[in-house]
Amino acid sequence: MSTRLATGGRLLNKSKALSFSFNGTTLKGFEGDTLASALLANDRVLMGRSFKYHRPRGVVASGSEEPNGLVQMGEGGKFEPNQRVTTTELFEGLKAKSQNHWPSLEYDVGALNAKLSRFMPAGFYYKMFIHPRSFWKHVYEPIIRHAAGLGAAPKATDRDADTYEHFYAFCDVLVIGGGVAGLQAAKAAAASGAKVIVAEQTAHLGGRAVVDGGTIDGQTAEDFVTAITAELEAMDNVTIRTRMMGAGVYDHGYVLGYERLKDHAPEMAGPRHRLWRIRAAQTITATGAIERPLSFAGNDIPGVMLASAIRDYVVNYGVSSGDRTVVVTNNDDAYRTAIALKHAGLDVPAIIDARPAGDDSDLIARAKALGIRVMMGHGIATVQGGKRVTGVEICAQAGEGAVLEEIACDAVAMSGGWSPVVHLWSHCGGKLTWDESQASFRPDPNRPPLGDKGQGFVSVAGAANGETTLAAILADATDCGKEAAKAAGFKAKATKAPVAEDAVERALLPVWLMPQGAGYKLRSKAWLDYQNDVKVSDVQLAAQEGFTSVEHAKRYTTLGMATDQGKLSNINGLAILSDSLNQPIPQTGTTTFRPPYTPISMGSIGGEARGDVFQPIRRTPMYDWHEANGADWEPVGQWRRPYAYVQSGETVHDAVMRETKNTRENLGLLDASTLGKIIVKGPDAGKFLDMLYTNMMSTLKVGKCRYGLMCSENGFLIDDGVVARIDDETFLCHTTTGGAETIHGHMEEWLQTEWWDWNVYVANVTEQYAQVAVVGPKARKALEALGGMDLSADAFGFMEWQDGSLGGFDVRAYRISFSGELSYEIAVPASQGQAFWDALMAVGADLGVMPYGTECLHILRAEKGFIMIGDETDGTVIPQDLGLNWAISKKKTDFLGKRAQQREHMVSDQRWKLVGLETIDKSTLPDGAYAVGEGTNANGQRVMIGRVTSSYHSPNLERGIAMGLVLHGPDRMGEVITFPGTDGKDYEAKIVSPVFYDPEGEKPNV
Amino acid sequence: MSNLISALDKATDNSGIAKIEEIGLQGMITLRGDLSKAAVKKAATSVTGVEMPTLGHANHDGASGLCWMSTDELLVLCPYDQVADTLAKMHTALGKAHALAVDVSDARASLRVSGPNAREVMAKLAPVDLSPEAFKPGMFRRTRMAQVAAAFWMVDDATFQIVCFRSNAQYVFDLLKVAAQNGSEVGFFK
Amino acid sequence: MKRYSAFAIAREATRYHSGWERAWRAPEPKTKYDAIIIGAGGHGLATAYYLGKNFGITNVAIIEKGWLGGGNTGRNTTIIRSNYLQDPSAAIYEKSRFLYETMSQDLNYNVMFSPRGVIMLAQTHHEVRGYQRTAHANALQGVPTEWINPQRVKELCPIINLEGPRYPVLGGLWQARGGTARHDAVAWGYARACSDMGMDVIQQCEVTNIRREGGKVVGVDTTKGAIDCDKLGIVVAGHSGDLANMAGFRLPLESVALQALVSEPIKPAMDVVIMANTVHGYLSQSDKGEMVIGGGTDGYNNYTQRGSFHHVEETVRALNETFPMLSRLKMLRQWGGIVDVTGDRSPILSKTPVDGVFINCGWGTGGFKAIPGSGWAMAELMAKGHSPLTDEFGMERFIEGRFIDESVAAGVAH
Amino acid sequence: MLILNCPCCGVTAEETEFHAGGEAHLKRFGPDSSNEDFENYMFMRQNPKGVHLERWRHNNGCGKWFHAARCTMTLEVFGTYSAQTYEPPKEICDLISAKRPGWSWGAFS
Repeated sequence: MSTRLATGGRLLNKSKALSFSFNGTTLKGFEGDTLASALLANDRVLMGRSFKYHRPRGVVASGSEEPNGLVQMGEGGKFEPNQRVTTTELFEGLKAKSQNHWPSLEYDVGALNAKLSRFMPAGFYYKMFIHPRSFWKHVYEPIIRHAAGLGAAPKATDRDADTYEHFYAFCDVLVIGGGVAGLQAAKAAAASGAKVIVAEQTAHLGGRAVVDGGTIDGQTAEDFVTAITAELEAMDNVTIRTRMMGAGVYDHGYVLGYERLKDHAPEMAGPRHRLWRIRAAQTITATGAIERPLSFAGNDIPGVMLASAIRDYVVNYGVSSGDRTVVVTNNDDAYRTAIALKHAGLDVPAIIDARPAGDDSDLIARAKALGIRVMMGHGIATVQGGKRVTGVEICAQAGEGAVLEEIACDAVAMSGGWSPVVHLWSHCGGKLTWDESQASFRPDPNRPPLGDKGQGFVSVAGAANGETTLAAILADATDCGKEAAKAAGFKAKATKAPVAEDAVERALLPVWLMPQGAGYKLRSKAWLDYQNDVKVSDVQLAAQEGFTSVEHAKRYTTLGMATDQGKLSNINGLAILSDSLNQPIPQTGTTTFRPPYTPISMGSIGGEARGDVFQPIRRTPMYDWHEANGADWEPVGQWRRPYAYVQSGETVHDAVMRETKNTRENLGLLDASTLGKIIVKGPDAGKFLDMLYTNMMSTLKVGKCRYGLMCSENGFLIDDGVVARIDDETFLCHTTTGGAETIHGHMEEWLQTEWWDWNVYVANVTEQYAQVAVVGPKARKALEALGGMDLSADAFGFMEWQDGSLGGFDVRAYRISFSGELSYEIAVPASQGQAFWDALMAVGADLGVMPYGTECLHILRAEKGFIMIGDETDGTVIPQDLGLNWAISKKKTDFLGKRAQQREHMVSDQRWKLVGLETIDKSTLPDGAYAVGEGTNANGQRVMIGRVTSSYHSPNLERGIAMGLVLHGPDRMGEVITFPGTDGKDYEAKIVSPVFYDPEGEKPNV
Repeated sequence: MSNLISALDKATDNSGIAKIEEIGLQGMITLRGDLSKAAVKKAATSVTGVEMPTLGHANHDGASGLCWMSTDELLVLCPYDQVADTLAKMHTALGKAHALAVDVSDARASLRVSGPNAREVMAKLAPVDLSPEAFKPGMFRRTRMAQVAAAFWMVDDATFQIVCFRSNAQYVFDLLKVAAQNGSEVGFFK
Repeated sequence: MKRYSAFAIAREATRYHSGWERAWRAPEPKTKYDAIIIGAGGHGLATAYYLGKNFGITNVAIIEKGWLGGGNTGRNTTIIRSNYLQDPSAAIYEKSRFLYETMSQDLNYNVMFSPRGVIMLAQTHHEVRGYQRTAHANALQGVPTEWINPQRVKELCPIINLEGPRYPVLGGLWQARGGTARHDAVAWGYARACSDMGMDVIQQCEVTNIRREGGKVVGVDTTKGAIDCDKLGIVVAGHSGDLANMAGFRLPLESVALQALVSEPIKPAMDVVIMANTVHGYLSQSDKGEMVIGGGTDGYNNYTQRGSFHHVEETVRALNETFPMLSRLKMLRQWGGIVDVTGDRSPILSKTPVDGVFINCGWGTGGFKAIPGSGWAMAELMAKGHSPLTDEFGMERFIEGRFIDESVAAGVAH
Repeated sequence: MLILNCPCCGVTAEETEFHAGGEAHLKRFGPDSSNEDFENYMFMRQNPKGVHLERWRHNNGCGKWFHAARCTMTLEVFGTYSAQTYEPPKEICDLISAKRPGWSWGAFS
């Protein structure tokens, strides 16, 4: 059984016991435990079920490469599935549940799949569930979906109870990995004065060396780490962050650091995760190496673990993974596990070494000296056991698996050699080279990821670079640190590599299958990908069926596509594929490494952007008043504008109708502050506006206003608004709400990139003003009540503007109308907007004043046949379609869009043109409906001859009114056309003039 | 006028790891022109009493100052109640030079973040190196804060002054509050 | 070809699966084909398949620079829908969606077409109007879609948050027969069927030159030698400009990166596909249980198959807000593809200035859903010289100013 | 996530401060131009695998447009330069020639 040992556990604080629960059972652990070590200490070897076959799964690793030990934790707004037990630090009260089983972890109905695994080889689902057709959606897929997936989904009703944030950090050298290589590289880089950040994904510095032993500068690795850490911490130019993983390396030296601030202490204040956006001149990845499993039958049974993991649990956590551990290996490193177990007083019945007999290296000799039986040239034929290991059958590695001996044991420590962690090097295009001696891919220093200047910006130190001995790792790290500092523009200081001593090891023997001649039965039980249940036989089947590209094989078998992204399985799978194809491994190549290194929370990616600050809400100066007075908000770009002001007892529609009638009959106020206002000034301002607008603006008289249209260079109408000439050289251009920034940008673009020799300056002054449209027959009365300006028709004509004073406010008043009523738009400085609004409401009280919203605005303009950008236009409409030829200057030789409007399709008489539409029965046409013509087109679609662009119920006309674009529309006045609704009804409408209200235009001119 | 209201009416928040305030109305004038021309320089310096700022910098004297906005643009700071006078003086100084000077005081909001953690709070929102060696009082930076454009400078080593669009003031204030939430010290800037 | 079935699997299980044949042959190129398709992605393979199936043209080679299905076919978010606004788009996408319905049976390959339904979410009044317009158009185009209210959205997708603080859900455009399919399987199924018709799928073979004589195509030079042909189809998303250059004409398009990501797998939480265009995020759950997420494109020309991370941030924060449970999941993997975007963001299926050369490109972010329809139409175009499905998608539309603009409805991305 | 140096304000900043504006050095064709010239100007793009001359705007900064020479295959930025020019500066062309011998862009090489 697995248990807590009386001694050992360098990371534990045994004075602080912690209570936690697993599947409802309360268990004990210590501060410093991971959930994995604590579970093992309580003999909880079975931790989950695999994805496809629901096989029993126990922890196989001790770090972030773990594919099996996944649990769900937390409750309510803190629930989270798929938490890796090996990277979860234990805390008081932790509640974990195992996943992907029913009804329980021990008795899982889904395990039936394992019995049927013969019928479920790689890609079986592509070959079946084809008939009958409807069964996929209704039968097969629901069953498959239910069986698939790992953890439960968080509840829809629970919002994430934690917060997250981002942080921008800049440094010269970023070191990812806080093992001895990372620390030494950081020291070498920092000596130059370079600003260095060290990121370590676990809570502890030192990495593997502190477990594996060896001496550095005459000290233990542990003492070396303590000393160098203190040294680095004392330096002003060095920052060390633990619990921060280098998640991804991106273009131009951008690196994501995923800092888990309180996963280990959920009750702490502050954000849960912080996503660092680090921009580093140079990044060193000192990310170490990951041990590979060996592929033998039954290598997935709980209790079969990586040799290094078993060693970690003993040394770091004082936990034995079993009383009797058989070690199986193709290299010397696993002997360290055997020795560590022996030192801990545990039994190691045998070391099964696939390498042929030969000279004993230091470690082999030490193991033998401890009395451990070493069986060279042997392998495991199969592991016995179900929910945990009970023994192993031994065979000759060279044979086909004839059992020579059975050895009872309750744990198996396996080692297939080590693979450098090259993920971060590869994320942004770093290339790999095959290292024969270690049988692994390592970074090719000649083909690094390239930065903004074409320079390599990532280098690799230590075991991640393919180094295997402590001495070489530290020497490599020292060089790497110095070189990185130099590349970042610093002068490297002479830094001596520490002198390290460790065991001299015998060469590894690549072993991709155990035994090498294993037959189908063994191969179909030899797991490559533990989580996704991909076995040696599956990869071989993929090759047999022509999925010979590594990407094909991966996708066909799902190898490496589980939540560990193939950290344990990729190289083993590649080797099997290469062997099947009779080609060397480097020719097969690797799949692409994609960020993140291990999964990172969606919450951290979103950062602060949630709730109130999910996106900016732009507010006008009168926002609070609107809010307090019943505004039903409409998002318009980032602005919020009142759609209508709903009074008690009203529906939104009621409110709109009331506002619309009142504005025509009495007095309406509209907050028009969001409309864009752009100052255009300079000797060439008139010439410039002539190019921007379809109209002639240069002839506009000072004091006057003119309605203008703007088209894109591609000819389409993009914006409209009133232009006022302020003085000889200055114009103020109004834009739509959405147009303020885009039209300002449009102007700057043309001024900077095409007509840069023209003397024009523009400034966006939209927000300088609160602007109120004072609209209705009583508008003049209201403003006169404020007093201060002569507003008579003679003194202040239609389409004029004046600066003046109203009610003590300095104002700029425009006598313009988008409603067809007598109307003034009054601009005051934004900080006086609310006061001015209040003053208008006060003087309007006796005049029937009511504020109105955007929907009323729409109806008022539609009653007048005024087009609305975004309603009558949609990016495909030119002014000519809208009967706006009067606003297109014939005199100008050029304006933006003019050439485009000369193209064949733009001058075609087949273009749909603007008309008014009236239903016969006064009902309202469905918005967006299309009118049909005769028959169908070549693709069998009904022929369409027009569409509704705006449709409203007009309370003033007491009928539905609509505008639309219709083929030959203006020539078909009085004709009735049919608009099929989506409700199954046909709507008939008569083609009429779009001006429904006050066609003579007398109202605004009083 | 007594009815002047700045974007957030001088809201403050001191509940987190830095103090956040909207500081009320600040006079601001956009000046666009050829910054090498004597008339433009004079218009800027004569009304503020500070020297022309170099690229990426701002010169200040209390509520008056000049911020380098772009190759042909300065932000002229002056007391809010002196904007009209200042503009008039600038127009006189500019004479016939081709330039644009326009009041934008009400188009903007001014916020401050202060305290020992001010740099960290800002560094959560702006993609700028805000370490003490990289960003110092006297510098001026136009950039973005989370999802909106903003500009800022340091009044002293522990205080940022931020200018954003008035309509975004509440968003920026709320952002800063989130970024300054308790327990969120980073400890990166030494 | 041995047919796939549960029975075949049972038979093979008894002999350790030793009897499975290659899904497609790995032939060396012949010296001449009636037609060559450059690009063994979904569109190229489908084109070849329908050349054979509908027109009996089977002396066809499909030439692929890398591995088949390795471009955007294997990198997208697998959404299938046809609720487009403009007639030509609705026609070809609906043809495509219709062909997806029976693809598994047609190809004897389970492509896992899952007509689980697609909702285009409306979160502004502008979007409401745009989608109602689309619903009206779809009714006349023979594309069954329906405008649904927020409560119905919630019924179909219980994990959605209708009351976003910024953009409440105002309804949606629902296409019940839209859905998803297994992207790799589509390429593999077509490749297997093409190979079975005697066509040659030639992988690891790069075209280095397009040979012309008298304004007509006569063949291509490749890394596996020269190959002659009468007709040539260029179907190489992400590399169209390069191939067009070889053939001596230019294209109105640019190549940009599009990114996607998946979460770790969880138990079924969402049965429909949701596209939220206001906040630029698309979400569905794969059969494996991963939440599959797509977002917007980068703004700059890029061939690296890597995008800028801030687009991922924008998409994820929007989806966290719309589907709050996502916040507690983790991003497992992110990746990018290169998409060709034309001047009106609609595809080009066209003859070219070179006689015998046809091009199919510019699907932007919407290519996967179009695979069978595009292949069907392209085959007809290549075989007959025109197709009603491609007539409006010709290159000449840019000179005429006759655009097919789908963004008009509600800024709809694909 | 690119970083670019704005040649107008001197700031080196990440991509989120900038807005990409497509191909640079397009010659505008107006009302008297041929259909082909206008189509070329509006729609035809070089879209090369390799050196790309392109427009950017420092929209969350000084607001100025500028040009960049960038490789679309490696994302290397050879240099940024003024938008008020009809051709890339010689030093940038020389640098590109050193790194990408034989490159060309329309009339430039």
